[in-house]
Amino acid sequence: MYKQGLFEVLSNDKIAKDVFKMVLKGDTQYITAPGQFVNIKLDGKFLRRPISVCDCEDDKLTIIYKVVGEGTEQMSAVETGSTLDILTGLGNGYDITKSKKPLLIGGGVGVPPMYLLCKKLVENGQNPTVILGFNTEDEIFYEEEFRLLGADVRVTTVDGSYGTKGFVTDAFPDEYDYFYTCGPMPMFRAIEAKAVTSGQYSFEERMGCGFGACMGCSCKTKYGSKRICKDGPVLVREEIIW
Amino acid sequence: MYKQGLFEVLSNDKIAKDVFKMVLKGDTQYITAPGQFVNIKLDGKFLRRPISVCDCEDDKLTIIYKVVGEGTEQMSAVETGSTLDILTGLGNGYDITKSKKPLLIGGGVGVPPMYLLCKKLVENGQNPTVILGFNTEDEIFYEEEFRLLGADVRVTTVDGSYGTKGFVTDAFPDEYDYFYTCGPMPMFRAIEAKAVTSGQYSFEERMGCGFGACMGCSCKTKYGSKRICKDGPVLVREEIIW
Amino acid sequence: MVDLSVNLAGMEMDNPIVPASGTFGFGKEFKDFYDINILGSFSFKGTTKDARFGNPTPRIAECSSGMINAVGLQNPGVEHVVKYELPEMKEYFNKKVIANVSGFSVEDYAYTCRILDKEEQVGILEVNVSCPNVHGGGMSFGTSPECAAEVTRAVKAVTTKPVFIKLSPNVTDIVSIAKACEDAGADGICLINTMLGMRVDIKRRKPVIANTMGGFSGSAIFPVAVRMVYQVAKACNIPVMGCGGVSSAKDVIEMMMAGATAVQVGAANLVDPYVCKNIIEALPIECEKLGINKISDIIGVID
Amino acid sequence: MVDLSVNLAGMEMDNPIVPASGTFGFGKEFKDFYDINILGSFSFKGTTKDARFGNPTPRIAECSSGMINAVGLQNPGVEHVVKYELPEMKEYFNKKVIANVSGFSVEDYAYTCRILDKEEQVGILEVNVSCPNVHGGGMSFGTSPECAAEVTRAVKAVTTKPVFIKLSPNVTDIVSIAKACEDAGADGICLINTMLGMRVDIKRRKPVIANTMGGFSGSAIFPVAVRMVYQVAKACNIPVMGCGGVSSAKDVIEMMMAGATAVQVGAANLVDPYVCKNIIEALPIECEKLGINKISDIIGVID
Ligand SMILES: Cc1cc2nc3c(=O)[nH]c(=O)nc-3n(C[C@H](O)[C@H](O)[C@H](O)COP(=O)(O)OP(=O)(O)OC[C@H]3O[C@@H](n4cnc5c(N)ncnc54)[C@H](O)[C@@H]3O)c2cc1C
Ligand SMILES: Cc1cc2nc3c(=O)[nH]c(=O)nc-3n(C[C@H](O)[C@H](O)[C@H](O)COP(=O)(O)OP(=O)(O)OC[C@H]3O[C@@H](n4cnc5c(N)ncnc54)[C@H](O)[C@@H]3O)c2cc1C
Ligand SMILES: Cc1cc2nc3c(=O)[nH]c(=O)nc-3n(C[C@H](O)[C@H](O)[C@H](O)COP(=O)(O)O)c2cc1C
Ligand SMILES: Cc1cc2nc3c(=O)[nH]c(=O)nc-3n(C[C@H](O)[C@H](O)[C@H](O)COP(=O)(O)O)c2cc1C
Ligand code: FES
Ligand code: FES
Repeated sequence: MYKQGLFEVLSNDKIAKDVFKMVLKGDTQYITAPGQFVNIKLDGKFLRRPISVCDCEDDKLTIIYKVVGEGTEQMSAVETGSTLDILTGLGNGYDITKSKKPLLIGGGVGVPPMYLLCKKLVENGQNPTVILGFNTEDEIFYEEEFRLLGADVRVTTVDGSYGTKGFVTDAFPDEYDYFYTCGPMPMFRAIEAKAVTSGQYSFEERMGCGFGACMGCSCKTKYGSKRICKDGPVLVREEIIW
Repeated sequence: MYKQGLFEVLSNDKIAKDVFKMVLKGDTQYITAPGQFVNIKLDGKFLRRPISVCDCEDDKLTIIYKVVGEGTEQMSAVETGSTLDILTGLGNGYDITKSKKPLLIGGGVGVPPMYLLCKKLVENGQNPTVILGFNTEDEIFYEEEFRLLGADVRVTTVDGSYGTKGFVTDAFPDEYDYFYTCGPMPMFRAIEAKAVTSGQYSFEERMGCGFGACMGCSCKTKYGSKRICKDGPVLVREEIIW
Repeated sequence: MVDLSVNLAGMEMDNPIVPASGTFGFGKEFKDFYDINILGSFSFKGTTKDARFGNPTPRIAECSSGMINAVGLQNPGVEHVVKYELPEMKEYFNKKVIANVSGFSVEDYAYTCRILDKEEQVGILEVNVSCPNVHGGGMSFGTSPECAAEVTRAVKAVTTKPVFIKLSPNVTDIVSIAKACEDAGADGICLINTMLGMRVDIKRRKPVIANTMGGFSGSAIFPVAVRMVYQVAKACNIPVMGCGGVSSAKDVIEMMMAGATAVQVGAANLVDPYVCKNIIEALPIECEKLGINKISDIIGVID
Repeated sequence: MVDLSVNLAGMEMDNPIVPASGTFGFGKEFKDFYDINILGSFSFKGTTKDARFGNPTPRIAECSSGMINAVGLQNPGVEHVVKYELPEMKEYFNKKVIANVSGFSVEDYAYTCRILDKEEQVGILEVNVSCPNVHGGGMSFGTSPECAAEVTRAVKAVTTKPVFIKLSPNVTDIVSIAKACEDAGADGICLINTMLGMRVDIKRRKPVIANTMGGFSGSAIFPVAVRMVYQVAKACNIPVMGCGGVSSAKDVIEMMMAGATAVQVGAANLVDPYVCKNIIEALPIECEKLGINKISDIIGVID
């Protein structure tokens, strides 16, 4: 189930280069799984902007977004105390019943959905290993937050300015029985080449509605056409056509 | 000369049925004559909204507007402390050099420009008589303000709920040597039928630019075509084609 | 109480509000937001003879006051619609529905309409002639009076249900096309479909839409829609279903005054899923302010 | 330093920014806001053989992200323009100007262009074929390839200056019309003019515009303009001046990538008189962000 609601902005702070964290207060009851997303209405923009749920606890919703265009630029200027019109409860989210020793891989702004996922897995005693991949040191965020959840956290940077030099695949642990990932396409391709278990990928697509009505976000899978917004954004490794 | 500028809203209060008074702070140096107007940009509206200067003193600009549609509705919700993008110094304004005993006639939201005009005439010792015409009592505003300027003020209401019952023409003084007016067309027609002197009328027209560039507001006069926004809004009685 | 009911080519509707094809799916996604039985009716996703995946993604681009889509008529095909979608729909929508039909040849249209003609739930067949005519050099059926009339005749021959032809606005002379449809037996005209538009991603130096161009809709196109509704309603003697950029009760009233008997709401559903509900709730209030007791009184009141 | 210069059919311009005809008068009103010599050029108010008062008021209506105008080509006539406006303009604008010419018969166009051909200040003749052809049943010249070509030939015969034909977007097939103009000798194409639109005043139950319909422009029409610029630039071998809904440096870059050599800014001037100045100042910054050193490199880079 999804729902439109008004959320109050509690904070909106820069946490890394071009990356902002926004904490909102409102009715979060429709957010039921990590990996779901919300769709945000911005003044003067026609379409809403889809952003993953980073954390959700009681009536507080946390999102992390990167400024890449006009909409996210505008979001970064939203003031504390103002109100945003948000659709919540969108997308299927990750299925967390699949593993005992999961590997979580977040790249860039693919990191945020890993946080709530990690939290849930830790709560379930599933002992996640987390790899956070960035290009360079000043892009890094949330390393400490993941550690505080009690996860085994590894950070990679492409230029080696922090953590392991290289791609997320250069920090793969020896043991994992399943993986969850969100991030850019090149990272997905590298994971696809290296990963030895089943897993779940979270995809992005330009969206019209975000709740399954317009067929704007369709993709072909081995089991037929799926809507990224409603049947996804999370697809299991076995169904994906690369 | 005209100028775009940012104005801070100092107050925005309801002063009569559907009528609001807004006081703004900003660079008013381009406002040089009573009867000029400003053109206000509103979020989400393409065209600006033209509103007469009601008062202008130092860096303070006062406007009075009636809520009649979406734009003015939005204006009525503008909060103190916020900023508006305004073009100032628009229109020719009234020529106040023409008379010793002028009659000022304002009808409804045609009243506001009469205020600065009255002030200037009083300052010049020109002893104006002011007639303010409304439909009914709850629409009346600014009677007291005109009195405080020291003018002879008469109020008419169509339904007789306050002041003289009838139209502005029912309150004409015996003596006046010139008139200035702003208000609705039916009032202009009544004045045209009754007035015995020369005078100046201020007209309204739907505007594109408000500063003379688009020819959106042209009207025919005895001396050729004129732009209400630039060659007007004030036209002298002798040139008007009714 | 304001009477919102209208009669659209024989179909009695509680109110004139109809979500537009392609923006409401088969209604399923919206029933989670509100009870869609409050609608006048709705037009379901453009249905073709065979199932279609549609165009590659990205299919969506943002514009000032609007959006571009290049979904490319993704749909499960008419057999699937009749076998699965319509029976399922019965459980959450108890009114007559409008069946939006697309095709790439005259035979396609006739084939699909013949099947849908048997469905009791379908109140009106809405024939979208904005699709490219594969036998006609790829220009859409809706760009020539002759082609549009040919489709109209072919469809009328296979159904007894009212047939509305849904026209494309990307034409020089909308009136001649509407009249050709009327002369060919159409029971009504629906307009407008999307305008052909394009956006460029200046960072990637590529069109935003994978298919380069797409259908532009949303409030931005409202003035063009009102103009065409007005022109067609004045020129034809069959009812017009207005569509294009409607997002408020005032827009509905404006389009009806211009000549529309019913009014479709498209892209606005995607950004505000409650928009049709809000419009239906606001309509009586706006009508009262304007002294309208019976909404059907205002249809085409403009000279 | 980003090189903003472009060469438009032989006219060297410091930058591609050109205020569009009808939104900039003869430049007089804007020189009080900023020094208009910073512009690439500007297109002055549509000029006709005889003086015209234009249409009755109201001539203006507001739309989402745009406006409708029905000014009706009010202008003092070409003799007056040559005798008073151009000499006066020399005092505040020292670059070549674009002369926008309208007419109601082929002879009108030729008459006006012949006079303007002699004016040294005029760099380009921009021939607006969106006007109704009084000898052709009132349809505009721009709606048929034949009529547009006829106007092009008549104008080319009376001038040695580059001739741009300014096309109307209210057509089924813009490419065929642009190509007909190219074949008839046009040196360039300018597009788009306004779209035909309409608004209704629901309180008065009348069209907002006294003339019922009018020309719809502003950011709302940008996607249609980009699409047409792209189509025409791909199909023709003469330069395209893009126009329609441009209001930012990014819009300019988008339109140039779609195929425009220069870019006109219309309605945006009316609401933000500084818009062209702001665009010219922002262009180098936006170009730098996108790795563009020479703006002419991006003309038509989209496949
Ligand atoms: C399910 C999902 C979850 C996402 N989660 C996050 C997140 O947690 N943090 C984050 O920073 N970003 C996230 N994104 C990407 C984010 O939606 C885009 O970066 C954002 O919409 C860009 O908006 P803009 O106005 O700044 O960019 P513009 O390029 O100006 O946007 C223009 C249009 O394109 C769309 N668009 C642009 N880029 C993307 C994209 N990558 N994916 C989808 N639509 C796009 C916009 O929504 C808008 O409709 C997510 C996307 C999806 C689909
Ligand atoms: C020179 C001048 C001075 C004015 N001074 C005042 C004043 O001091 N106080 C006041 O209350 N009103 C004044 N008006 C009228 C005021 O501009 C309109 O009431 C206002 O623009 C309506 O905007 P809206 O969005 O609420 O209405 P809408 O009807 O939603 O507006 C739609 C469009 O029509 C235009 N429009 C609507 N009504 C008028 C009108 N009467 N005149 C011109 N344009 C109109 C709007 O500007 C807008 O572009 C003046 C008008 C002019 C031309
Ligand atoms: C995502 C999307 C899909 C559409 N699919 C169809 C379709 O299948 N058949 C059709 O006739 N029109 C289709 N349309 C056009 C709409 O029904 C409508 O005519 C158009 O969008 C204009 O209305 P609007 O401005 O309210 O959106 C689609 C529009 C959108 C936005
Ligand atoms: C008020 C107004 C007057 C116009 N007059 C003319 C004209 O005289 N000649 C012409 O070719 N185009 C005229 N146009 C069209 C513009 O030049 C331009 O082609 C159109 O408005 C689209 O651009 P825009 O969206 O940037 O406004 C006029 C437009 C407006 C808004
Ligand atoms: S975005 Fe509309 S169906 Fe996915
Ligand atoms: S409103 Fe543009 S000239 Fe008067």
